Amino acid sequence: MRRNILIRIGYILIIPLLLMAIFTLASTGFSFASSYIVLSQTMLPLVMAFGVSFTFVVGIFEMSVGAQVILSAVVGGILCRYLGFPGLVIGAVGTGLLCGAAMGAVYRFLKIPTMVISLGMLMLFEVIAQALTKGSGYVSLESEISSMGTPPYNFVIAGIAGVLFYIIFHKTKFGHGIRALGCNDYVAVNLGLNNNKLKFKTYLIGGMFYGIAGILSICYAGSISAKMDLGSLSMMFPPIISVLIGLQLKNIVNVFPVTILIGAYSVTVLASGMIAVGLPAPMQDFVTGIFMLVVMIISTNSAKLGKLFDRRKLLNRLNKAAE
Amino acid sequence: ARPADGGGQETPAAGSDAAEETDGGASFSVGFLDQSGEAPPVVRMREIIRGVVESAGGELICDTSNEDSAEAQVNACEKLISAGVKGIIMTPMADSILPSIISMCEENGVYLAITFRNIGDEDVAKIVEASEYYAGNCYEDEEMAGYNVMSDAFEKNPDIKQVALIALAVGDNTSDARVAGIQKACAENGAEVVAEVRDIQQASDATEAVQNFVAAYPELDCIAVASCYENSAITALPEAIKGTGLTADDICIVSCDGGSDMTKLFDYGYAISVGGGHLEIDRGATAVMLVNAIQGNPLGTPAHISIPYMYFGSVEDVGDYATYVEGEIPIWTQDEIRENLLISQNSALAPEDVISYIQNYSLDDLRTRHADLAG
Amino acid sequence: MKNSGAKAKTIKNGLPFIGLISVIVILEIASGGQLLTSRNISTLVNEVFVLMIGASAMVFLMAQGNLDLSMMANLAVSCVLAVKAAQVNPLLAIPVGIGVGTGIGAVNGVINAKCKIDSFITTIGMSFVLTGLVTILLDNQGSIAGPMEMLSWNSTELRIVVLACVAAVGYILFEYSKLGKYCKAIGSCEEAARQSGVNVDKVKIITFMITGGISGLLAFFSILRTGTATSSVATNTMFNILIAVLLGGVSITGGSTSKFRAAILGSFTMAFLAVGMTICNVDTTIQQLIRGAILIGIVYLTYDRRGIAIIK
Amino acid sequence: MEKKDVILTVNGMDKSFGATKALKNVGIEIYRNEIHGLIGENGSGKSTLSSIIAGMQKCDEGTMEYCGRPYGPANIFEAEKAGIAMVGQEQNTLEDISVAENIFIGKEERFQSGPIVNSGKMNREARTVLDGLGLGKIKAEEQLKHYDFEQRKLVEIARALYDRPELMIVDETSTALSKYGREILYRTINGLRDQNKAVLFISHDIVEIMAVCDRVTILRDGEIVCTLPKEQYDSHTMKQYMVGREIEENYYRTDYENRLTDEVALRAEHINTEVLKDVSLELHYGEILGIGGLTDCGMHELGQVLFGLRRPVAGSVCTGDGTPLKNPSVALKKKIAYISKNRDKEALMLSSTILENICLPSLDKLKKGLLVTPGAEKAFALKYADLLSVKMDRITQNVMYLSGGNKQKVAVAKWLGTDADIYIFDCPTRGIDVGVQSDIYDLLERLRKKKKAILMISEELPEVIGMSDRILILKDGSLTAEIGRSKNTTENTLIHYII
Ligand SMILES: Nc1ncnc2c1ncn2[C@@H]1O[C@H](COP(=O)(O)OP(=O)(O)OP(=O)(O)O)[C@@H](O)[C@H]1O
Ligand SMILES: Nc1ncnc2c1ncn2[C@@H]1O[C@H](COP(=O)(O)OP(=O)(O)OP(=O)(O)O)[C@@H](O)[C@H]1O
Ligand SMILES: [Mg+2]
Ligand SMILES: [Mg+2]
Repeated sequence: MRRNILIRIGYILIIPLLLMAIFTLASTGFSFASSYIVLSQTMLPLVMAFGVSFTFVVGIFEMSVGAQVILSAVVGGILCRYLGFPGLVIGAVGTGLLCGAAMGAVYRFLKIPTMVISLGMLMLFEVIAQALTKGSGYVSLESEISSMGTPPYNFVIAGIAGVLFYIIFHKTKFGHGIRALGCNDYVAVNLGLNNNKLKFKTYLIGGMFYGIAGILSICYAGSISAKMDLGSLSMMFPPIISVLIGLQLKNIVNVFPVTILIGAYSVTVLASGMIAVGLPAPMQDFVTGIFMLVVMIISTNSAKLGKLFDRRKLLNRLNKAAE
Repeated sequence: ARPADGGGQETPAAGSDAAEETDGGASFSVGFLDQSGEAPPVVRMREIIRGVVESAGGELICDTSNEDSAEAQVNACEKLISAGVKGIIMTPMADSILPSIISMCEENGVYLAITFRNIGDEDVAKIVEASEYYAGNCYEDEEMAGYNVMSDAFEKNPDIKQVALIALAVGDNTSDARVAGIQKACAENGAEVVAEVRDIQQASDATEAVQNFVAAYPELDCIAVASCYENSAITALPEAIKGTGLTADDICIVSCDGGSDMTKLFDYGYAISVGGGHLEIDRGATAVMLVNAIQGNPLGTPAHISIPYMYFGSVEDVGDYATYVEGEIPIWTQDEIRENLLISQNSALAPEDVISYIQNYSLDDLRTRHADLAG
Repeated sequence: MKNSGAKAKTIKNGLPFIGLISVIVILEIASGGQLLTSRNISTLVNEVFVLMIGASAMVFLMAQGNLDLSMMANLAVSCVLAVKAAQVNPLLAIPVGIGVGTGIGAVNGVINAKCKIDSFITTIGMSFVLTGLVTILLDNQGSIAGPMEMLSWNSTELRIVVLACVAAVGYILFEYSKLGKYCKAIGSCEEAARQSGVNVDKVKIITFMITGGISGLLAFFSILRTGTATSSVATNTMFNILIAVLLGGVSITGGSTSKFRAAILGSFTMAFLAVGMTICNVDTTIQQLIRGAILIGIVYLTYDRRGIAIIK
Repeated sequence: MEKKDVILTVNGMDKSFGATKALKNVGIEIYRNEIHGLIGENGSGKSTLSSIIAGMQKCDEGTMEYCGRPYGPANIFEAEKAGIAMVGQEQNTLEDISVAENIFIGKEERFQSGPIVNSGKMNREARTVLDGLGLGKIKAEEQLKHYDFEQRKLVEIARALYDRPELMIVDETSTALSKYGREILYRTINGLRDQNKAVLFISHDIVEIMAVCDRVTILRDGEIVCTLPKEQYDSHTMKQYMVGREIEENYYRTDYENRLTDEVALRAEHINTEVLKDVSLELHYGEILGIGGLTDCGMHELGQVLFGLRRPVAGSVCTGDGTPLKNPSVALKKKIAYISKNRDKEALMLSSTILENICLPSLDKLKKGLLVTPGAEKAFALKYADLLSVKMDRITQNVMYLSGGNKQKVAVAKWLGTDADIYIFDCPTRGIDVGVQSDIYDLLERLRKKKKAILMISEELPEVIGMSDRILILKDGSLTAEIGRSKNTTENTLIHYII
């Protein structure tokens, strides 16, 4: 039994280890020693991915991830000027919650598709962040406070988020509810679950994680810039890829925050590794796309590949029996 | 002389003089293919154009739907023409879109002025320059800027061997030209560009880039910024380098882009060359060129104005830059514009005077002109 | 009883049009009558061209519950190769553009249908690949120019004809042909469609090839208008196409409530907004605010919730 | 008889869905210590009534009294708290979560300490419930998708039973169960009755109703016709009350002739899958071939293999002319029809209209040139909906809102429309009322006479015996017997081979 678990853990570590091995061999500078830096870079997409996973699991299309993170960071940064670090936390997390509540309310009361909500609200969030940063276009922090975005503090913040995520996703009634709703919402509602309430909470909790991600994001570099014209969209890709990988790995080890971490870590290793081997930028895009597709194809079809293997065994057995 | 009425008539000579500044309502409008967002340089570039246009009694219409693609730029021009503008200021994404745009302009009697660019394609240049509605262009030698900034760095520190690059996405002319200049300087000095990161959107991306550079190339000597959408990303570099445990003695920063917040770069210490400051003047000069053309006083047939690049090498320079370029004071006051740049307002001006006034622009020029304003 | 039901139905069916019409009326008034002038026809046509043709193809995919976010990256790649072909012979641009586009669409289709990867992921992944590929194909140049003569092929009349054809063919295919009905069936319940003898994989691949081919066609028209292929990928246009279809009232889950008119109504609403707000010289930040509010507002008013137990 | 103790009274209940009046002034009394049967035609309102009692929806008009107190649950949890639980006819389980989570969905707070749900405790509790039902094979922590149709239904029964309900409603559940499952079900409801509790039992199987229920209430078009005590049971009159007209008693085939041709329609050779072991069979034109067995014997899988839905590991399926059946679209071209047992997820597009469902496989037939006109579609759909007397508001109604039996009729109608030559029907009369059942048997017979080939997979042995020219029995994936048509075949003969 114990052995079994070790094997499973080994199994889910394959992707990041493989990537690190490749890049260590292919470049001079990159080595397993770089993993600490990479891990530190992983914290931001990781916390965003926590938020994304709720909406993803429950079947909501959510594209305003980046806009919510930016808006939270902007508000947090502004409050930080008056109240210091607590202001940052209250501002960012509060804004995240407000964003989530706003989206949830739109879903609940206007009854429109989630994709529309996410794109419409994304535009509004961008405008608000823009209005709040009018003048400089960005909000910056004093460097003592922004050190909260560097190790070990960012590990602590992400760690708290991770524990929170684990409890909410795996251990609460809400977590059970959204997983049920994600399987088949029609049946779940028939069984008495309240779709509107659960989706509202999903948006709310997603927003909370985007708020935490907002803290990490503004601390990490000391400043955050507002984006317009859907410019915040691209921020959603790393967390989404992380969640996808995490979901696949979750079938092997059912601890979602850990498998998301591995997903996010793989994505970050890939990005750093490509820089380390000196790939020109267009090639970096190209490889990222290919990586994403290949990982998805292999992981989605691995069960099928396994079946093919079983099939072969069965055939052999049949052939033997025939002889 | 009074601001002219550019509307209604379609000949280039339309209402070169007279026409009252109507009660509040503008007498003509100018379209500008703007960048989206409210980043400070973007706002300053927009405002200097607005300053020129409004000094001449016009109104500015901005369009931000044009950043997406070449086709979006053509569409944006068409939209602005529909909105009734008399002139368009743009930075074309590719030379080849200019023939279609200039023919639209000709059909509707709208002037075109190009900012930040030269027309490199000779066939295109021939077609465009033959048009009476092409007012001209303002440009900088970007490759030279990249080369100069990088060479300066080598002068201060000949030991630079490994350079990491931060630039805009491949395809952006300015950034590409500066990269070419940087690479040329590196090649001449026996250094190598070992890694690159492009299309940085947030300060956090820059921090991440630095960490990755350092992790991959422990021997790295220099981070060269050809261009970046976000000044805040450039100013995040020193902190990021410190965060990796290295100091200015290990890695220097070279940037062709910059602003007053670059003091952080200088505080960081060590061989740094920052160039910048041309953004406002280039946009402003293009607006001057266009407005004069609309009012029947073209600066050339067409005009080509080369804008001097502004280099600053010390904290003082940066401080002055903050005061005179980025501060409250515009690079040209309304009075200066009327007095020295708009022929319709000061008939004593000759086109050459206007151009030389523009090209006289430098930090020293600003210090002398605006010392009293800075007070 | 029956009568009032029928009336309610007509009102519900009319609502999407009311959205578009009110946008036009408000902008016409706000611009002091400048919106609907003859000069603007060509502006509108050009603004709506990419949106509507793209949306017309996208609506087939969305009826299946799929989407293609790689259309504009596909366009960029097709455009580069079409320009390279045009340098040999301008006429080659059409087959090469459409061919490349369709080929890329087929790759999307195979990954989605055969490898069972969600279309959102498939096409995001592909758009990364293609974005890299454009620059690689351009050999790190920002752009390459096509033959100048192609610019003279461009005309508003041609575009109007093409628009009309795409709308007509799209409408007929979507509402009256097997393809359209199969797409809706797949969106409604994929397994049931398969068990009714629909070759689901084939239909999906064909639809992706259509959106791909349409990207190629748009690439050709982009060359006519700009004379060039650039490395920029029109990500915003991509999302505007998506927004147009959503604005028209198609839900991303697809199914039998999907209507082709969504593509037309949505893209015209978007185009009128874009042109109208520029004419009215609305501040660009406010423009985005208005767009967001209109998207939510119009969908709220016009979304057909009949037969949808739970909105996704 | 002694005075009965009333547990639930329903008075003057009305319920409409748009123009449809599903219930009209319904009144019913259910006693403790009884199993109360509820029968009626498809769409007569049985499920509507029972789902209102179970708190799944609200009535428009009317009152309920439960244990002597007014009762009106706002949702399913309130009903359950009060002691009323229901096993619905549709599949109401979630595949991607564990068995335990399915059993305790919405009731996680019972295992909560603070905000945290103790899943270990939940699994242990689920284990106890499952063991109580004799479902040792089902693991509490395993995802439900690893279990088959019947086992999922049994999990639903476990869920309903967990709270030891005072009144349990069982809506058309037995058709989803094999003999084994039914025995568990009967044991359960008999147990409840013996504990002085009550059961409301809905089924279309009159024989079953007569055997199981102590009293039976008959619904017709949303109105109560009468309630009969056990002494007055008579299948003929009960059917008449349901349908409102005289119907033939004997609706199976009456002839004992053999198949009409020897021409092979479909040939399967040495089929092996995870379940099936070396199954070979030939289906001929002009015959009804019945397949019988337990639900997990592989017979449903066999249907899928024959339609090209599932690729066998070894072996081949081809039509009489030798075309291999690779996938369902080839099958459709070869004029083969197939109805899955899993009606809601596979046989029908629930969120599409009746029209779209019926026309989908026949589009090739309907199109003129390249296009399909709406007029032609409508006429076609109406024709086949009428043929099976689907009870609906209009042809463009969503299938989702039809009653269970009427959904099944739509699934049959859609394939009749294709004019297929070969029909593979997996449990074709599932949930269909007696009146329409006899129509369907009639139809099968007519198809047979037209020399079509029919393969009927069914758990209802009387149906298999009554209709088939030949019967194949599957057991644990292998064919164990082939039985020709004869007067002497009885259920017991078959059961002998099945178990
Ligand atoms: N949600 C709904 N919306 C519209 N009509 C409905 C809805 N639910 C039930 N109906 C209609 O109400 C009537 C009664 O349906 P109900 O499901 O109660 O019948 P039933 O007796 O259970 O039939 P069956 O034996 O086929 O299950 C049917 O005509 C059905 O179409
Ligand atoms: N609120 C609702 N929303 C959507 N659909 C509903 C709703 N209520 C009931 N239905 C549908 O209406 C139908 C009611 O009939 P139901 O399924 O209960 O029939 P049944 O009697 O259980 O089936 P059978 O006839 O096979 O015994 C169901 O199929 C259900 O899907
Ligand atoms: Mg029912
Ligand atoms: Mg029923």
